[in-house]
This record gives sequence, C-alpha cells and structure tokens, in this order.
Amino acid sequence: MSLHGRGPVPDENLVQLLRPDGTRTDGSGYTEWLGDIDGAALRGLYEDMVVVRRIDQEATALQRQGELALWPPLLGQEAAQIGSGRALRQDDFVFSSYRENGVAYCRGVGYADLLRVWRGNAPSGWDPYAVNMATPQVIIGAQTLHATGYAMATKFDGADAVAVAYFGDGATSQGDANEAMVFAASFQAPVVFFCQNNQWAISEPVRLQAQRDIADRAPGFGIPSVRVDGNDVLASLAVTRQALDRARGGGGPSFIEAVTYRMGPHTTADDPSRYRDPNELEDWKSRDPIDRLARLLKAEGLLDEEFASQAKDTADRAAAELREACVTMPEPGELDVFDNVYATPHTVLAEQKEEYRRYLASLAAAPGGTA
Amino acid sequence: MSLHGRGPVPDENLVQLLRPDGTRTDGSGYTEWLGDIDGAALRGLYEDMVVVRRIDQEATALQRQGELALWPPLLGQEAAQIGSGRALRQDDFVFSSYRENGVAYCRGVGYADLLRVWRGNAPSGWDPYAVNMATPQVIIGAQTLHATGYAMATKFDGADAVAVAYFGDGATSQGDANEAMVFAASFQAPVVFFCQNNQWAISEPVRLQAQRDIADRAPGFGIPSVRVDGNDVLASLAVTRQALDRARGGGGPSFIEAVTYRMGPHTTADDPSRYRDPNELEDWKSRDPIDRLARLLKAEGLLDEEFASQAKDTADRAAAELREACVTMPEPGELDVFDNVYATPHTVLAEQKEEYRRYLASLAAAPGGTA
Amino acid sequence: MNTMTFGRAINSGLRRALEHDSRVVLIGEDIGTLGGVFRITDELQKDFGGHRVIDAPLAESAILGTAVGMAYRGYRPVCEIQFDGFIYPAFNQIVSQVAKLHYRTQGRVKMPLTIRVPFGGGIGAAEHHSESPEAYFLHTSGLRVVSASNPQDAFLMIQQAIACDDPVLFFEPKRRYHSKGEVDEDAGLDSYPMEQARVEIAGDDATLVTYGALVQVAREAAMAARDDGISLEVIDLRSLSPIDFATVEASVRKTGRLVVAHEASRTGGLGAELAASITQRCFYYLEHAPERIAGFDIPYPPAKMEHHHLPDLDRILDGVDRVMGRPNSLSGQEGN
Amino acid sequence: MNTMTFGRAINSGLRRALEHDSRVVLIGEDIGTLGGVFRITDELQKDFGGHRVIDAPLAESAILGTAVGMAYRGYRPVCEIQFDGFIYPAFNQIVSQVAKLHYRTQGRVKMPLTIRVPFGGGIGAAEHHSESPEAYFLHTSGLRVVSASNPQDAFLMIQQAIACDDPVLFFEPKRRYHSKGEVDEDAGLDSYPMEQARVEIAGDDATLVTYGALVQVAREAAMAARDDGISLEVIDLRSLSPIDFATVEASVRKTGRLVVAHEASRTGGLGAELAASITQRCFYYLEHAPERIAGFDIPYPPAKMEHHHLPDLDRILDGVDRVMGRPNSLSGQEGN
Ligand SMILES: Cc1ncc(C[n+]2csc(CCOP(=O)(O)OP(=O)(O)O)c2C)c(N)n1
Ligand SMILES: Cc1ncc(C[n+]2csc(CCOP(=O)(O)OP(=O)(O)O)c2C)c(N)n1
Ligand SMILES: [Mg+2]
Ligand SMILES: [Mg+2]
Repeated sequence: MSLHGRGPVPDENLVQLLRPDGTRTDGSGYTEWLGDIDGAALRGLYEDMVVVRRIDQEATALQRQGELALWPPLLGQEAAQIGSGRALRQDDFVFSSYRENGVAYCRGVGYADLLRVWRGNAPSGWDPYAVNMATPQVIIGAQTLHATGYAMATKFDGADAVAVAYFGDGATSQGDANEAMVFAASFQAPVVFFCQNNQWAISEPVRLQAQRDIADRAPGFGIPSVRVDGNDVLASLAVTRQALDRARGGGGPSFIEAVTYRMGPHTTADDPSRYRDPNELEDWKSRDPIDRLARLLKAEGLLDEEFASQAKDTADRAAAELREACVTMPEPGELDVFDNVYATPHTVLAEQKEEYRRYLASLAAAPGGTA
Repeated sequence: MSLHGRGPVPDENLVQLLRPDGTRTDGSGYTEWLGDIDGAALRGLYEDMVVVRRIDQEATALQRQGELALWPPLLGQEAAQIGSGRALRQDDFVFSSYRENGVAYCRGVGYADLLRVWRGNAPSGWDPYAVNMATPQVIIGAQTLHATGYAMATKFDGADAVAVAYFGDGATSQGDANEAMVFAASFQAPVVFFCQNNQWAISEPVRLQAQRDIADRAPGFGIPSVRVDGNDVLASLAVTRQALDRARGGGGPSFIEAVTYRMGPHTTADDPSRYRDPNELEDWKSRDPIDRLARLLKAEGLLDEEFASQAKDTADRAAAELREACVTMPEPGELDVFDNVYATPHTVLAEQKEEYRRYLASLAAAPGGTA
Repeated sequence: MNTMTFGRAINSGLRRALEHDSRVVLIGEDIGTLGGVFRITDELQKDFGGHRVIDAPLAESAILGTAVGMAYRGYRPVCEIQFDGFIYPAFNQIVSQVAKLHYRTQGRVKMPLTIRVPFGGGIGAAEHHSESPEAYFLHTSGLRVVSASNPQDAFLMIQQAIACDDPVLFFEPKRRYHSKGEVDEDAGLDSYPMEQARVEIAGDDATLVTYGALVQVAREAAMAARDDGISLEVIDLRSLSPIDFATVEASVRKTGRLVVAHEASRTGGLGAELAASITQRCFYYLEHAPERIAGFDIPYPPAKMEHHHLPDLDRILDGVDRVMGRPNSLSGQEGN
Repeated sequence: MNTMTFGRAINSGLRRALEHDSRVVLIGEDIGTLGGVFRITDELQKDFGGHRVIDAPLAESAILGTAVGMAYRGYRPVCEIQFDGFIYPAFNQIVSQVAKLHYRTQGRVKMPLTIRVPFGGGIGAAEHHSESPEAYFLHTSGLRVVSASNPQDAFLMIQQAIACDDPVLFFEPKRRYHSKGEVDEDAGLDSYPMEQARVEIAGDDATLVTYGALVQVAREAAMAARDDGISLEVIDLRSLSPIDFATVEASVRKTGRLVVAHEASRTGGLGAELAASITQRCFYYLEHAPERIAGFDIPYPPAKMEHHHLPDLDRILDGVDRVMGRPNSLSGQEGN
C-alpha cells in the first residue's frame, strides 16, 4: 500500500535569477530589487557564502573532535541564508531555528557566541538585542509565533521594522506554524515567513509534510507567497527584499519558500546514508549555491586569483578564530545552573541553591573530596 | 488603528442549488448527485429540518426552565446539518463539535442521549459505536484529528467507509485543524472536513479567523475544497455526497465550507446583543434554510396542508418526547464518579473510592446525616 | 473602600495596569467587544482600543506564542485563557518558551507575561470548564503561580502579576467571580507581597491550608470547628509557586497538624508538595501526618456529580478530625 | 536468555507486539526508514510495512490525535515522541482526549494507546532533549505511567503497556539505551505485572525508591552504603501511576526511613507524592522525614552543567545520610 502522495516537485515555479550554470535569467521582474548589487556587492555575497561554509565545516570538525556536543550543518543552504540575511535591516528582528548560522553571521553574531550553546557551555549564545536575532529555537515551529507577535508589537509601536521567521519544510506541519499564518494575516503583521525547504526533516522527505509546493499553503491564509530558488543567492536576496518592503509599507505578511538542499546530515548525530539515496546528493551538488555564484563572478571577471585567495584567507581566518573561540571558552561555574531562572528573587530556588552550595562544600571537605 | 483585514465575503463563490426564494439554480454540475431526490425525499429533508429546529427550540426552553445546564442551539444551521447528515452512509463515522445535534438526529441518536450531557447527568450521551458518531467534542478542533486518524485506520482496513469531521469557522484557527489537513493529505485519508462557517465564534466574527474564504485554505494543503450555501439543504447534500464518493473511491480527503449563520446565541449562556448588529440577523432570516425549502415544496405542490401539519405533529411529538426524556432521566449514583476512569483495575483509585464510600456512610450515620 | 465583586476587582486591576503602563496589552478570545465570557475585561477595549485589548483568533498556542513575541519587544502581555481546560493547546509555548526564555537567554530577554486562567469547579459547567491545572505549572520551573481568593487580593495581585518581570499564572477561582468584598483601590502594590501567604484565621490546634475558591470554605470550616472545640488556623496560600513555606511552617510548628485542601486531583497535586515539604521541615513538630482533602483521581465529572468530587465543608472537617485523631470516616465503625 | 541492550529489548518487545496483534501500529517521526533517532524501531517498517510502522509528518498533536482516531476504530497505536521535550505540543490531545475518552464515553471507547517517551538527561544533549515530564502525566487522571530500568523489564513492560486497555505513558530512560542485560524472551506477559514495583535490593536501614535511569545509581548507592555499614533497600518503582504503595509501605514499615530520587524538578515531582503518601500511610513507623533527591527547580541546564542538576551517587548518599541522621551536607559544619 502506498501511504503517501507524490509530494511537491523541487524544480517547478521557482523565482530564479541565476541559473546553476552561473548565467543570469531575465529575472521575471525581480531584478529591480537588485539595482545596487554591483560587482563589489556580488563579491561580498560570494565571500559571505564562502566564509559561512568554512565556519560550518570547522564547527563540524570541532564536533568530530569532541569540542562541540552537536552541530547542525547548513551545508548547501548558504545562498538562502546569505541572500535573505543580507536583505535585512539592522532593526529588523530574526527568529530562527537551529540551522540559521549563516543568518546569524549576517546579523553579526560572534564566533564564541555561535558555539556556546553547541559546546554545552550555556543555554544560549548571544544577546538577542545586540544583534536583533533571537537565539536558536529547537522546538519546531514555535518561533514562527514569536516572530508574528513581535511583528504585531512593531505595528503597535508604529515602527517600520520587520520580523522574520526562519523555519524548515518539516516545521510547516506543526500547528504553531499554521497558527502563525492565521495571526499574521488577521493582524496584517509585518512578518516574513522564510521557509528553507531543504527537502528533508531528519529522515523524512518533504513529500511527507506537503502534497503541494509549500509556497502554495500561504495564499489560503491570505498571505502572498513566492517560491524561490534557495540555491540562488541573488533570487533569495531579491524576494526577501520585496517581502520586507511589503511589510514595511503596511502590506502585511509574506511567505517565502526557498527551495534548497541539506547537503550534510541533519546534525552531526545523524547518518543520512540510512535513509537517503546518494544520487540525490550528487544531483544537488550540480546546483551548489557557491559554485553557481562563482561561475557568474568568473564570467564577469570578478573572480580573479587575488580575490579568490582573499576570500579563502578570510574564511580560513574566520575558521581559526572560531576554533580559538571554541577551545578557549570559559567553563561555566558550579552554581550557574541557578542563575536567571527568574528575573526576581525566588525563595524556594534560593534555598535550593544554598543547600547545593553547602553540599558542594561538604563534598570538597570530605576525605578525597574534589568539588 | 484597524487591526484586522476585511475578511471573507459570505455570498461569493457558493455552490447553490436552491435560491433563497425557493427556485432551483442550474446546479452547475451538482444536480447529478441528487438524481434520487424525488418529492418524497424533499419532504423528508423538510421534515428533518422542521424536527431538528423544534427539538432545538425545546432544548433551549428546557435550559431556560432549569432542566438543562446549557444548550448550544443550531438554529439557522439546519440545512447544513441535515443536508450533510443525510448524505452519510451508516458505516461512515462522524466526529463533531457540540453544535451538531442535527447531524446526531440523522445518525439516530435518541432524545435522552442527546440531552444527557447537557443536563449534567453523564460525561456524554450515547454509545459512539451504536450510531457511528463520536459524542460531542468541546475542545475546539481536536476532533478533526480524530476523524483523520479514524480515516487512516479505515484505509488500513481496506474498508470504504468515510470519516467526517464537523467543526466551525473558529476552529480553523486551531493548530489541530491545520495539522489534520496535513495528515489527511499526506496519508490520502478518506476524511471529509465539514466546516460550518456560521459567521461567528462566540463573539468573534469570522473575519478575525480568516482573511479569505475558509474553503480557500484546503487546496494549499493539497485538499480539494468547495464552498457551499449551507442554508441550502440540497446543495449541502450534493457536495457532501460528492466528497464522500471521492473518499470512498480512494480520492482522499475533501474540505467543505458550508456558509451559514448562527441565528441564536453561541449557547444559552451567551448574549449576542452585546456584540452583534441585529440587522445582521434580519438579513439572514431572509435566507432561512427551512423557509427556502418550503418555498420550493410549495411551488412543486408538495407542501399541502396535510403534509405541513404532519411535519408539525412529528416535530411536536419529538419535542414532547425530548422533554419527557429530559425530566425523567435517572439521576447518577453517588459513586458513579469513579466509574470508567480506567478500563482495568486501578489500585489507587479503588482506594479513593472505598474511602469515599466510607465517608458517605459516616455522613449518613452522623446525627442529622443525609447521604 | 468600595464594595465590589471579585470579577469587578480584576477588571479594575486590569484597568489600572493598562493606564499605568502603555506596554500592557490584553489578548484573548472574546475579551474585546464582549468583554470576556465572564465580563472580566468589560469595557476595556472600548476605553483602551483594539490594540491594547486584543480579540485573538481562536488558538491558544498562538495567543501565548505571539505574547512571547510581544514580550521580546518590551511589552507586558496579559493573556486570557477562556477556561482552565483550554490552556492545554498553549502548554508547549508556556512550558518550553514562556518558562524558559529568561533562563535560555541568560536574563537578557524578560518574559513579564501574565496568564489569566479562570479555574475550578462548582458552577455546574460542561466538560473542560471546571479544571484545576495549577499543579502542572507549579512543577514547571521558571513560572510563578498565584491565586487570589477575595476581591481585594484579586485587585492587587493582578497588578502585581503584571508588574512582575517573571511570567505569572494567575488562577481566578471562577465560582467566586460574583462574590463581593471591600476593595481599597488606593492600596499600593507593595502593601502585601504577591508571594506571601496570609493567615486568614489564627488558631492553635491544626493548620488548614488552601487557596482560591476553597478559602471561603476553609473559613466556614474554621467556624464549624470552633463550635466543635477545635481551633483551626486557616492559611490562604495565595502564591502556589513559590510556596511561602515560612508562613506555613510557623503555623505547623505551633499546631503540629496540617490539612491541605484543593480541588485538583490528589495525586501529584499541590497538596503532595505541601505535605512533603512541611513534613520535611517540621517533622519533629508533627503530631499527625498531614492530610490532603482533594479532588479524586478522576477526570472532572459532570455537573450533577461534581459535589462528589469537590472538597466541601464536611470533607474538610473530616480531614480535620483525622489530624485531630477524632472519630472520622476512616476511623472505627462505619455508619451503615 | 539473550544478552541485549535496553534499546534492543524494546525493539524486540515492539516486534512481538506487532506480530501478536495486527491492530498494533507504530506512529512517530523518523521511526520508519531511519528506525528512529535511537534506532528503537530499527527494521520494523521494513518487516511490517509502512502502514504498521508509520512515519508521521512533523506534528506531535496530530500524532496523538490521529492515534486517538485509530483507537476509535479498534487499533492499538504506539506513538513515539522523539524526545521528552517534544511531548508538549501533544499535551492537549493527551490530557483532554487520550486520558478522558474512556471516562467520557462511559467505557464504550477504549484508548489502548502507548506513548513511548525517551526521557531524562545525562547524555550531554541540547535543550529540550533531557527532560523528565512524568509528573505532568501522573497528575493526569485516566493515564497510566510506567518506566523500565533494565532490558528485561523493557522487553516485557512495552508489551504489557501495548496490551493494556488503558493509555500508558512509557518512559524510556534514554541514557540506558545502550546498557546491556539478560533478557528472557520467553517470559510471559503475566510473569511480573506492569503495575508492581520491585525490591531490587533488600535492606533494613532505609528505603531508597527511584525509577528509570536512577535505578542503576541507586544500586551503586546501596553498595556504597553497605561499605559504610548502612543496609539500603532499593525499590524500582516501575509504575509511576498508579504507584505500588503496598510495596513501598511494606519496606518503609521495616526501615522507617525513605529516600526518593528522580531527575525531574523537585517541586511537584513524583517524590512529593511518594513522600506525602508514605508519610500518611506509615507515619508512626517513620524515624525521619522522607528525603527527596531530585533535579532542582530549574529548566534543564546545558550539557556542561547537567551534573550539577542530576542526582548522582553522592547526592543520593547524602540523602541517605540525612535520613540516617548521620553527618551530611546540611548538618553541622560546612566544608570550607
Ligand atoms: C516539537 C519538536 N518535535 C520534534 C523535534 C525533533 N526534530 C528536530 S529537527 C527535526 C526536523 C526538522 O525539519 P525541518 O523543519 O525541515 O528543518 P531542517 O532540520 O531541515 O532545517 C525534528 C523532527 C523538535 N525539535 N521539536
Ligand atoms: C481549545 C478551546 N478554546 C476555547 C474554547 C471556548 N469556545 C467554545 S466554542 C468557541 C467558539 C467556537 O466557534 P466555531 O468554531 O466557529 O464554532 P461555533 O460555536 O460557531 O459552532 C470557543 C472559543 C474551547 N471550547 N476550546
Ligand atoms: Mg528541512
Ligand atoms: Mg462559528
């Protein structure tokens, strides 16, 4: 018995500005959003992608070496993340899942901050208000509502900042992601739903979650949507800019499905060979987001050896800094677990902390004590 | 500041077979589903509607008289419920909310069983397997998943029965209702989602829940949908038959939005004058589902005095039986609260029951004891 | 001093909070035009506008989840859950987000949410309309849980909950909404801390602890016991998380006996925590094991049967008899 | 007898259940081709087909809600929740539907669901992957809650849970998935009832009760205590709802002292219920107040800090010292 339908088809109805071979398309109306993207900007996007891929690889290596407990690689999703991430204004606010380290990089998150949580040293990495990005959300779909609420509040304030929710194809099955669309539409909230359809939710192919293009879901809620080639950094940038602009202008929410591919495992704890045809990965390699932009840059004479090695150096330096930040990260203190549970004093917890302090002290005092 | 959008428009894109003035439309392809609906069948539908309205009024009266704790009137929704309810086959299975007493009537639920829960005598009214209808669901949206799961199981069994989920416009905002569509589509489950858009969720107008027609939501999930005039019993019957047929034939789930109107309060505890323009009710009175069919019957010479008074008598008899069933309903026993919490013996609860039995006995034994 | 109902006192407290801080927003189902199914938010939308008092689409997870997003932006959302039994769709957002965000962000993001929940039974309601889910939340670290038992407390505590930088579950004993009492609307927010229990009636023989709707029953029990020669100390717990152990401890050290009463099912309810903690804290003072008078371990029963589930005066007095070692339902001969 | 891991024993028990009853279906995220993130359902989809072992879309409420629908049609669904922290989206369906449907329908509709939940910490995992949510469910009437601590129990208890006509929360101590033990695969389902606790180690001086992953730690504690001249009776609770009070009572009447340990936060945890109930049942036998050694009232902390939250050998022994009245962390002089 076949339990499931055929599912959506990756290649159809995509906004694409750059073909896999690096040539430009006519842009079907979206090029107007890229008027300022000159050679330097193209090089910038290229360098960004090279750097985040390098960071990602280094983090994966750090995990393999036991320096990180876990890492969720973004390999293959650089264009979706850099394209959208670079479209944001400083005062926009991002609510993401765990995989948006490329977006975090665009927001200016520091290397130690990026790793803190994956090393297990802290419950999260950075100050959300310093970079206007919430720390990673692990509960699938939950952050879509946070973004919507933030956007509602932005509208109450009369501000023109936009909230952006990042989530995966799997997340579209969660009630929360759908309720977020209901609320966003009802309150015409300035929020952009950015779904990276990387074809997989751990071992589950997207056809389990969706019988039609994911982008087709939003219009039924009254939210305009677009399906973009998520391996095309220019198209990702353009559609995000359009959606942000709509939101800023009072046009309400938008939904973007960025069609891309998770080239690595779900996390370093996952083994995709158990469930995934290796040919699929090979197929998608030909659509690699970095190679694609490299081809364009080459064709336009922008990828000379000097720039190529400069980009590589920048990436290597970033990787080195990342590693350094990781291995030198200070260990948490032994009573830190009690901090920040509450913002205001809490009698019962204070008592527990004091008891534990005395307990640790008694251990240390005991013959052979170590604490 | 206007917080919300305009919302959907009740009158657009409706499948309608019977106009408010009682004349037939060309049926836009749906009349094929009504080949067997001859004069006798039309009279049957009419009588059904008259009876359920009468039952509904009697139950409302019983509540006003203190015989019921609460009652959720269906006034105005008779066509949607009788039309869809009469489309069902005996082995189809219904999962409804609290307002589908017209559907329950079609399923053959007895009068005492209909009232039991609203009188507060029992946690629910009837044996779901005796009538193939679950007892009312109060948690908004929850039953949409039950219907979907039941339909999945039906498919596992290779049976051609269909599960039908009834719910309101408000329920479409709940995560559960959306997840139900995801699962139904993914498993191509033989389930029909029947949404009675009665324009209100307690005091909230449908435009708070939906920015487009509710029927527009389902296609994005890969589920075909139709918007039907829910005050037109023939159209409601036809579209439901079509959806059931599709499900039986392996065509998977369908979604029906029946556009109707809650002419009464949300429940007997509600006072709609606090939030609803009385003119709206007047408007909808002109679209009354029973009057409409009466006009057709009259035009076709089927509503003579004899039949009219026969229908009225049947309804009055039903009301009398309902009242009798209500006021003679046996009171629950004093230890009944402990029954059926578990299907198998439970030591702790058995102990509590025994303690409470002793407690009641001690009360009765005490000077002035009453238990 | 004004005499007003419990419901009106909350309304008045909410109004104060809305006036006092423009970052306070109310969100919930039917709270706007209708003023809530219990009219607790009556007139507030009219007076403060639709973006301060927000009618939300019918989805509790989204009500809480969007409130979290608003809190991220500095707002102080007050979410109304229409009835106790409808809080569960929001459980995920409450437990994994609301309760944890301050910890997760190492104190950078505050979650000054208030979650108003009409709770408890005794009103002859339909299924899911009479539950007492407080134990789920007092077991959830990162949340505070309170419950007022009288109009004055309701008026102040709702404002304190909203002013608190931590998330607060505010349980409103719905069967007391129409009870009247004196309310000093000039009382300052610091006049009695939200976290402090209150000795309602002083006594020497046994300590009776409860909260919410049962406080009134406990007062009646104290009267009845007095006629029987027993001096009960009645404590209104007010804060269920954290529990004000100091106040209960002081009482039990004096009386040596503890009865705790609540409507929620007995197993794993607040009474278990209180009994266990007080036993641990006052073991050598206890003359008798603490007794719990609670709802049974059953789903909340239908209206006509709820009096067989809810602790009432007689059941509480039976518990008092037990800790006093007097004849009671479990001792000796049965009635018939 | 075969030696196998805990995880393998569950797999084997699931296989038995699938073979034995065609109405048993497994549903969850990634349980099919992948065999689950912990490989507990390894090979089962291959052997029983995609409609017996169902990869569900990513939505826990729907997994439970559709399972309810399947149960309506006579199926016995076994739902896998991928990690403890992901059960909350399904809370509404579990508490308001799964737990209540048998009661609501006056026994006409059975809910023989099993909800498998890998739970607990100690594996250095990310947020939401180490929680111990059992107290929420043992406070929920209508549910049964069990937890196995060794491969033999895991093998039998998963089958007993599936065979039970009531809904059962089956908590799997994930940090024991790789522990090995002897499993008699010929043991009958009635060889040891699911609801019965087990005295793991007999002793006279104090009773140490726990469940799940901590049973092993408790055994180690008993060894260590023995070296110290203390004879601990160790009880593996196995069933958390209902609790087998008879077994614990018998032990405490003998020892006069109770220590209960669990990973879940202390306030409102199972320890509170056990301490309160045992105090009530054995008050005159108790030499000391029951002690609870539990996780603190904090969100589950990050990997590098979890050893400051999880009860371990030393903390349990400190609790034993407390009930024994021996020098302990809270008595007398501090270390430094
Ligand atoms: C509520 C919840 N259920 C299950 C999980 C376990 N889980 C973590 S990631 C994941 C798959 C997510 O897939 P998708 O949304 O496509 O994002 P991707 O990982 O592909 O970026 C699952 C099931 C979770 N984190 N939260
Ligand atoms: C989860 C949940 N939240 C809130 C409620 C309270 N409530 C009962 S009916 C209702 C409105 C339902 O509206 P709709 O779905 O349109 O159905 P209708 O009553 O119009 O038939 C609400 C909010 C509930 N029963 N369940
Ligand atoms: Mg994905
Ligand atoms: Mg409605």
